Amino acid sequence: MIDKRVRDLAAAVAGIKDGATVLCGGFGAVGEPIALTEALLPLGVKNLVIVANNAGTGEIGIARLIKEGRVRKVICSYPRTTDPREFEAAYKAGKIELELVPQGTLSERLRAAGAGIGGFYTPTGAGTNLAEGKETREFDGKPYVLEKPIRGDVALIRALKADRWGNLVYRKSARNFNPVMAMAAALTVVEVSEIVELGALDPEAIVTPGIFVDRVVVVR
Amino acid sequence: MIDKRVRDLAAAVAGIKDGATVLCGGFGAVGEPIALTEALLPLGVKNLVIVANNAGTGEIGIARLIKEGRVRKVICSYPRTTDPREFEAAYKAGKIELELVPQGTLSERLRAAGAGIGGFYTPTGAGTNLAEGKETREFDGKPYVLEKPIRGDVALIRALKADRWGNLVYRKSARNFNPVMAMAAALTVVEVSEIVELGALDPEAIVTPGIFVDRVVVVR
Amino acid sequence: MSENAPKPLSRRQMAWRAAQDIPEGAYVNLGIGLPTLCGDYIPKDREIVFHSENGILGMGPAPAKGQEDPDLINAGKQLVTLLPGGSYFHHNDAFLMIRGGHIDLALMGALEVAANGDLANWITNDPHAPPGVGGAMDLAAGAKEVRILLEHTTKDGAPRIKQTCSYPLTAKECVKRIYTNLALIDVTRDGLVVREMVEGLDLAGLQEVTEPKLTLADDWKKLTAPTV
Amino acid sequence: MSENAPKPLSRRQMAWRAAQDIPEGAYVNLGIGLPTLCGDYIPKDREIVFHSENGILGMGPAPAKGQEDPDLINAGKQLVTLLPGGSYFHHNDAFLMIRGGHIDLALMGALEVAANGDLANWITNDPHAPPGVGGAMDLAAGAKEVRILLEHTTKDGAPRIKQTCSYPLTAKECVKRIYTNLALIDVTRDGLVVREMVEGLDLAGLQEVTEPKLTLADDWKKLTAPTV
Repeated sequence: MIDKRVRDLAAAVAGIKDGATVLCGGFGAVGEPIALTEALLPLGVKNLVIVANNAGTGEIGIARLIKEGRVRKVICSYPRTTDPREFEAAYKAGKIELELVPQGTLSERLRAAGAGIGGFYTPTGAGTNLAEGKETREFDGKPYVLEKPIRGDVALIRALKADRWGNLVYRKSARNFNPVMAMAAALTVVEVSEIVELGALDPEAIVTPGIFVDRVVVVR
Repeated sequence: MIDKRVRDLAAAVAGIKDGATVLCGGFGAVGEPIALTEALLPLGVKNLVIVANNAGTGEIGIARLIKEGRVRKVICSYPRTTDPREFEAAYKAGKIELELVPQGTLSERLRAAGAGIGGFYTPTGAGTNLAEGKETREFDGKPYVLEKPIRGDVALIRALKADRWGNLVYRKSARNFNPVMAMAAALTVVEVSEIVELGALDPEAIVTPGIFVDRVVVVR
Repeated sequence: MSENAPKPLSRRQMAWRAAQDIPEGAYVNLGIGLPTLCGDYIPKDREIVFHSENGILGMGPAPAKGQEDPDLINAGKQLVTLLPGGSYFHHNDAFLMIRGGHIDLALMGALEVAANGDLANWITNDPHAPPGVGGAMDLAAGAKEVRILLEHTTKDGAPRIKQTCSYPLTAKECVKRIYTNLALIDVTRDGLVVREMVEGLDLAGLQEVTEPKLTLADDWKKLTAPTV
Repeated sequence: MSENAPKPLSRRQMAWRAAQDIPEGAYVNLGIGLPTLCGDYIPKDREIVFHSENGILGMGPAPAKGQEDPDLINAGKQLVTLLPGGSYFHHNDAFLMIRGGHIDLALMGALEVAANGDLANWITNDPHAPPGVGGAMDLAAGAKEVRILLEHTTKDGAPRIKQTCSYPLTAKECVKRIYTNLALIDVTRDGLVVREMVEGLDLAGLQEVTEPKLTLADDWKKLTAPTV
């Protein structure tokens, strides 16, 4: 029987290693897998590369990992955090690297990893600082920048409901980066409010089919 | 008031011109917009470029356009048709061009048009006849083929339900190419079984948001 | 500036003015800050679909008290609502809409705009703060039309409409229209064309606080807005 | 062939044999024709998720009479059903799953397989028929593992497992395992390794109908299948 449910947070994050590239869903704190992210602390992992839209909010989730010195690098579109500014403090102290990626390019690079695309040309960023060092090429007279996939060793995702096959639905704007990150990692771990019976989710309305999901844990 | 509903098939296809690139949804006859496709006949347009997974089924839809000599070229993944083989007959007679594209590449080229991607590298087809004349490039030691967007002048789509904003839901495997084609054309026209009140479609389960849709017509 | 002291628009009046130009049925993305205020001033008879890059179409106004939903926020992370006909989707589709040219209009704030429509709105040259770009480059490069709202000058009176941007660019040649507290200016192939100016300002006065050469449209009007 | 005439598997027996190797919990795409039959022979205690490139996961068997739904077909355009836990999605996501390496196993038919795992299964050299590729190239290039079911020889007795494919390729070096009516052969870095052969066949006999050099695995077994 296919059963992706795991007992607790420790089982959910088991096996994640030092230096892992960790995709963290959410837009600000909405849809952020805070419990899973903080479960990396007792696991003891360090030198993490965090891929997320933001670099943590307040003192929780990614911000806490940064505060505890577990993060080597952040790949994100907008690292300005609300107080206390854990990322900014670490950044100014030269203790953390930043790769700044436009939000749509971040999303598309993650999708490329999930979709088996080796690279793609986007108009975003052409002629700007963020295209420096990247190949630029014209198609139909318009400049495009070559961007590469961002693949995670693990994706930490928050959803509303799951079933034992790992099918997921989300809630309102808490969907955000979660579905595309679920596709883009070798191991996808999901925290959900509720697990429902197989067949209870409408097959027309499943947003993330279970094929992208490895482990599901309930976090109330 | 935004109202994308049109009265009849003639209004739905009005303005489509000779030589247009027409994206036609469907996989075989399932989800094929047969009424819209056949509405091109009384419009009198010719020299059409049809983009579809197949090159028509039986004597209806695309097959009928081919039989009537309206199609200059087909871009598809699988043009073998069931009897009567309208495409095969035209092809053998040298009356129609064929651009054969692997099914996933077809879908991805359409998405690229919809997503503003100038080109992308796919592993599909590398080292085969279908990559001849295309740039091939290695990423991480694996060969990829550069593929370009396919943009439609018009997309003809079939869905289950729509509202006046053009939001769409589909039915089972009749979804297939329809959502990606809806994104990829300058004008997207949809035939649906039913139009419902604005707000009647679940916002969590809308598959094609109305932003991609221009006209909706009921075909029962 | 002319003798008869001109009366600049307030920030809310700038938003009001930009809102009047949003056409019926348009799909519109409002940038964080000043552009977001435009949503408050859409003429009542127009139906506009607001897009948010975190996965919403058909975004409505702020929720009534007691109706707040923490899972329903806009790109500025303010609580919002969903109108009937609205839909949710993931970030990748949200940016597909932007990059693919499906957004009719992006209204954005700016640090500077150049004579050729170059836009700088994502980073100052402050070495103390980490840079943040968000969705600005995607919107500037991808929307069908980009219009900018900005104070005509800095607090020190220096022009923000420049011959060439001094700050790093967000996108090249993307801006089509500029709403300031003093004027409404179009970026055209023939340079910057002034369509509207506030009462008490003449072209010479406006030119004084604008770096590139301005042309006055033959049918130019007074830039006015109600008290909002 | 050896004196003691070997008894080749029937097509349904080939499908049965391939089905026994599909592991619990695998995401599997079954090609049109012979591979589709594998779905009928999955051991009852295993839960497998079948993927169809027209936008289905969790595909079930053919519908009972009276339960047919014309909107629910597989890639071969046969009527199917959906299991509890199944889902529908669009073609682009269906091929994202394939190209992105999310499909654990693709079972496909073939015209020819080469010693290095090159696959030819999309086109003959017949100039009379228009070519059709469908999803074959995406599956061959994208699935985590590709296994092939094919008759060991053509109707004329010529080998289908070749040193180099004579037909145009579907993908290079993608095949990992071959199920034929005579043998089960793995494509390894050290060449083709025979894991199973039918009763009455020895390596020399199998080699006679196979172009590239075969090696017999130390732990090779008899290739058997029940009457199905």
